[in-house]
Amino acid sequence: MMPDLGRYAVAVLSSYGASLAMLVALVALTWWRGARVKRQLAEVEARQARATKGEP
Amino acid sequence: MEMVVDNLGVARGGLTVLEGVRFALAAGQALILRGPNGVGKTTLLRTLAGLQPAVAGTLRVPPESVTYAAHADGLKAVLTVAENLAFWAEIHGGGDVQAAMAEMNLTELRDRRAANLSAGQKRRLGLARLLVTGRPIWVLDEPTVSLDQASVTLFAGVVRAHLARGGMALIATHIDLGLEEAAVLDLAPFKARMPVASGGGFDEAFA
Amino acid sequence: MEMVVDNLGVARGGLTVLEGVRFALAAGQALILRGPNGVGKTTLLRTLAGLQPAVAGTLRVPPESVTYAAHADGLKAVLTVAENLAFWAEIHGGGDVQAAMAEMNLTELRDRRAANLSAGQKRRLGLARLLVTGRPIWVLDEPTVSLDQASVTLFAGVVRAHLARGGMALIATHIDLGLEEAAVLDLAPFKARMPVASGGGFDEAFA
Amino acid sequence: MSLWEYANPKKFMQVSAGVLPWMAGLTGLCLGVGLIWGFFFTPDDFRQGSTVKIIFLHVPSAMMAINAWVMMLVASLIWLVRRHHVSALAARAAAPVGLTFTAIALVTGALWGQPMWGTWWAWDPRLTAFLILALFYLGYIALWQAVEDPDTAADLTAVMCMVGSVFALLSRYAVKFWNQGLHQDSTILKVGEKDPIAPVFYVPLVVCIFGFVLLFVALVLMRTRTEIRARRLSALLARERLA
Amino acid sequence: MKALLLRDVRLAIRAGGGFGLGLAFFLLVAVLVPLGVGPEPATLAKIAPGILWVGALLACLLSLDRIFALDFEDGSLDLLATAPIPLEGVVAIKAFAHWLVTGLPLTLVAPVLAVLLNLPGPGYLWLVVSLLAGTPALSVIGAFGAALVVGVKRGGLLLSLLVLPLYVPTLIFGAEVVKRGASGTEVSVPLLLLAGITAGAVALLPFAAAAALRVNLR
Amino acid sequence: MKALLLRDVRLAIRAGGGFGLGLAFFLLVAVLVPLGVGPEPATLAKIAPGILWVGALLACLLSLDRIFALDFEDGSLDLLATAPIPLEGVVAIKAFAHWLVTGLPLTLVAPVLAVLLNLPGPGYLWLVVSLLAGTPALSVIGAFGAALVVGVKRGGLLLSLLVLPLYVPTLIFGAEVVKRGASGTEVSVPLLLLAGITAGAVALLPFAAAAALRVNLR
Ligand code: HEM
Ligand SMILES: Nc1ncnc2c1ncn2[C@@H]1O[C@H](COP(=O)(O)OP(=O)(O)OP(=O)(O)O)[C@@H](O)[C@H]1O
Ligand SMILES: Nc1ncnc2c1ncn2[C@@H]1O[C@H](COP(=O)(O)OP(=O)(O)OP(=O)(O)O)[C@@H](O)[C@H]1O
Ligand SMILES: [Mg+2]
Ligand SMILES: [Mg+2]
Repeated sequence: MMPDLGRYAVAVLSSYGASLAMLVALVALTWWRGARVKRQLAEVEARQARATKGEP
Repeated sequence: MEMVVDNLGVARGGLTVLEGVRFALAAGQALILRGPNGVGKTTLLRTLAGLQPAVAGTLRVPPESVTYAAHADGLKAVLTVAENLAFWAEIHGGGDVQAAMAEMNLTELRDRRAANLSAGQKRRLGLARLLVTGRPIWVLDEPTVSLDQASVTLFAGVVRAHLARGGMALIATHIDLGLEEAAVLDLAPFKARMPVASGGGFDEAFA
Repeated sequence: MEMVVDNLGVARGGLTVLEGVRFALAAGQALILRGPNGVGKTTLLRTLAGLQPAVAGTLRVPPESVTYAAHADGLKAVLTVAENLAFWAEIHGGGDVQAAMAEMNLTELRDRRAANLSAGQKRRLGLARLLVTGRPIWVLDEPTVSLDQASVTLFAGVVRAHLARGGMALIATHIDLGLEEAAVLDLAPFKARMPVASGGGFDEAFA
Repeated sequence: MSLWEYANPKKFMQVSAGVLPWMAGLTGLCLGVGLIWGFFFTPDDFRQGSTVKIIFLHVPSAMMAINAWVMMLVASLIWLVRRHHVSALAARAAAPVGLTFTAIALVTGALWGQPMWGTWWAWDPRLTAFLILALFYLGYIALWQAVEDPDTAADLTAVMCMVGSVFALLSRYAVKFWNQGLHQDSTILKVGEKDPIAPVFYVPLVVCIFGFVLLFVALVLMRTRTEIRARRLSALLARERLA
Repeated sequence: MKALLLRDVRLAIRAGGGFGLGLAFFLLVAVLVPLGVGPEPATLAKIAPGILWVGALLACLLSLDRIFALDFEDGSLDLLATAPIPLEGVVAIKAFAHWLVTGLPLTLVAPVLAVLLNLPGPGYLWLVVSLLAGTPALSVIGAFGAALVVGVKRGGLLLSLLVLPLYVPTLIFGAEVVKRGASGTEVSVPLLLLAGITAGAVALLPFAAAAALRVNLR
Repeated sequence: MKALLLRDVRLAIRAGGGFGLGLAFFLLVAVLVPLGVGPEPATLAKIAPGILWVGALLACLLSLDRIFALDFEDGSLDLLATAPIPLEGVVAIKAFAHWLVTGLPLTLVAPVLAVLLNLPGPGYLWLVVSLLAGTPALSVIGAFGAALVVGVKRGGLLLSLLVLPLYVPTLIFGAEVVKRGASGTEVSVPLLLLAGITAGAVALLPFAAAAALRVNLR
């Protein structure tokens, strides 16, 4: 299955490896921060909704 | 010459802190602003001085008539008292430095570098700057911090003389300045009401 | 535990500003320092805190018992209220952060970064630091600047509680704190006389 | 209904929530097909051998690195002129994506350069200009992070983006003037040249380029949504503070 | 305006103001590089134009944060913004003052340091000419960067990061002029481009800088 | 003490703390020098050890003023001086924190930048080793300089001037290690000397720095 990369195998494989690693890291970071901010916002909104309902 | 503020809203850090502020100030009048810590006095004064835009309402001030004094009083430590004042006088087209130093009791310190003044002496120098600008509207943020009692009285006298010359003054302060003729405006009633958080609305977050 | 100051002389910028200062402070007592601007209050307090040497007289203070609070209150803008206090508590061997926040009415603000506090809230945090150091002698330079009336009263209560625990306090201030039990020392009489220039003597210039 | 309505945060959140899953799926499809095709099912080039496979990462990321900056420039202009918060936040969201693409282009280029030119790095104008672009990205991101107030940060970064674009162009001409390079000129978009890329490489390359475009759009949408939420979060917290 | 220029120059000259420090830094770079690189005259002669320009640029850079930050911290900038002179004028004057106390002295001492780096003879004239044509751009671009970061505490490093990429074209053309001058070839093209950059920067950047300042004062 | 170290590192990492900017500056120097000097690989390879060390040194230098100045300005330093830990310990910890957030990262990215400057193959290992051995000295010497100028407003430039001469021995031996390593000759003598400088600086300078701080607080 693996194509024969000849004497350039290292260059090609490390290009793919490094690029995919960077892309995955970027996507993971994006995802992770997105989920965290979404959760925090939900918390604060719930808290404030409770506060405004509770007070008056 | 008149300053008119109508229905003014001011914001700090993207949030409106005061709204519906309304007053008018004519030549010869002073207004003292009061309010608890964090109500927005500094924010209001910076808006009136033209350093930040108002978020609502109208603000009518004659152009180039306001001078502002905050905690940081724009003194250069390596310049002497006289040099500091002379600079601001020249920038504003030549006020009388000698007279200003005499009025704020700084004549003896005239050749002392600002670095070597005590906290209160520095403050006096900062206030003397108001006189050399020659501008009619003084906007002052807690001007008497770290002044002793004698200096507070001296300063009240200077403000009174300024009013008598047809000037105006807007002063935010926590202490009593002894300016009985000045009107007092409490800012607490103008505190902005928080809009109720409506679930899932993203619009008001950017107000 | 006692603090004794006898015939103390303190200098600023190479010039003696106060001399012959004399007082004693026992556990549970407070002393309020008064005096006009530039008389040398800040200089005296820094000397008592051990930040600069005295030029004359004796100063008997138990070692590692003084904590000093000036205008700059050592807060890190990017740390939260609790983090700021926890740092100073750890440095001093673990004071009670929760209790300090409760006493200075900061518990609600515990996770807010110091950058986002108003001037008065910041000051309260700076004063809460005194509590976590666990040190008995508080040396305070104009501690109530920019506090509103309610916070001043709160602070007076905290000082009183500290005294009741056997602490001491030395406070330089221009305003009335409402601490009636504290002794008051006016520094004006201790102002250093300028040495008369005796022709050709170079000694006193280096004093 | 005008286009500007999408710059309203609420509208944007609604629309992007609907679009995003499709976008993500399409991105995965394009990138997967393009890269697998490129890596497994293309022949070796007669001169470059198997290194030609690097082109499927190098060229799309290089193109998108530049396009991301252009998008940020446009978004900054929209913010300065119409003051739509979404566009300022979109510019902010795009910067790290652009920086990552720049890094990928640089790394794959370096790894390609070793067998082809016998060196990891040469001060060729194209390469140099790219390095400078990376510096601009770094500065832009650092400025966003350093300034506390979000609107102030948006204004400052927008001004910086505009001035920076001018100087980035100037730098490009300057480095060309300075040195003739090794790197080949752009041929991808010039149809009908005498020496075009062979179709066996061209077709998967186009698929990959599409994949990178979609990836960019999907990531920017996602990050913009996060930025909007973060902005609302800090506004709600600040409001709590004032109350 | 004249008062502002005089004040800025005076502040720079008084103790602690930083005048002369830029020069000293330039000197240090010119000394450190041979120490690091090694003493071979041929190598040094080759890299002299580039190193001298990089040194001038770094010396300029290090004094940038004084342009506005000090005035911002002590409140002078608030007061200048409400004073009866346009903020664009303030920026231009302050950049000019910065050039007077760094760019100009750098230009004047550069030939002396060129001796340390073994610059070939014909290069000296072009070194001075290129610095004279290029350093104003460094000051103006730097003033723009300083205006961007004026609200950031101890923003020196951030300032470097923002400003150095903007310095690239100036550096390339400036060093190219010296290199060509040193090897006796025609210098007019890079020199004209250098002058063009300076002219453009001086004409346009004060407006951008004033806009950034207004935002920061808000 | 641990609390202080944690706080300093945390402050450096939080937004605006300047972590990463030192790296960016190092990158900038590594980019600017070739832009000024020109692209010939042979010339670059020759000057690479020196330029990399000069770059690391400048990057270190620019973040020095944060060591004490921020704490001085906000009053923390007064409080630390009266706290129950010796001021020498405070200095040592702060220098260590500075090394953790600048010297160490610089060492780690240096090989990448060496690619830009075309450093010959065998030099990479010795570049990392020499930086690892030398950057602690840079931080400690820098902390001493920072303690000297802590009362000076925006004293960055003055600080550079004071500290750079002190950096000269470190620079010479450090660059020499890399040069010898790159050309495949014996490196042990300069490396030992470099380590010796670091050991001496770490052992003695905290005392000098603490003394300077005490004077400046007075
Ligand atoms: C770090 C080094 C490199 C950088 C930063 C770089 C950057 C770029 C850029 C910006 C493009 C333009 C994409 C576009 O707009 O069309 C490009 C295209 C390209 N690069 Fe590189 N490159 C590098 C090294 C290399 C190397 C070593 C090779 C191969 C020997 C190479 C081969 C190509 C090819 C074949 C293209 C497509 C050109 C076309 O036909 O459009 N690059 N590169
Ligand atoms: N950078 C900021 N971001 C968000 N909110 C802020 C910021 N700075 C101040 N605030 C908040 O804005 C409000 C108004 O602040 P302002 O400084 O105008 O109050 P003030 O009336 O002058 O208070 P003081 O009497 O303490 O000086 C305060 O509640 C404060 O917490
Ligand atoms: N660096 C300096 N060099 C010389 N003299 C100085 C220096 N700093 C302050 N002084 C002088 O020393 C005296 C004492 O200053 P100090 O700050 O102790 O006064 P203070 O009582 O705290 O005044 P304030 O109430 O205004 O704070 C003042 O007269 C001041 O002019
Ligand atoms: Mg206020
Ligand atoms: Mg005082």
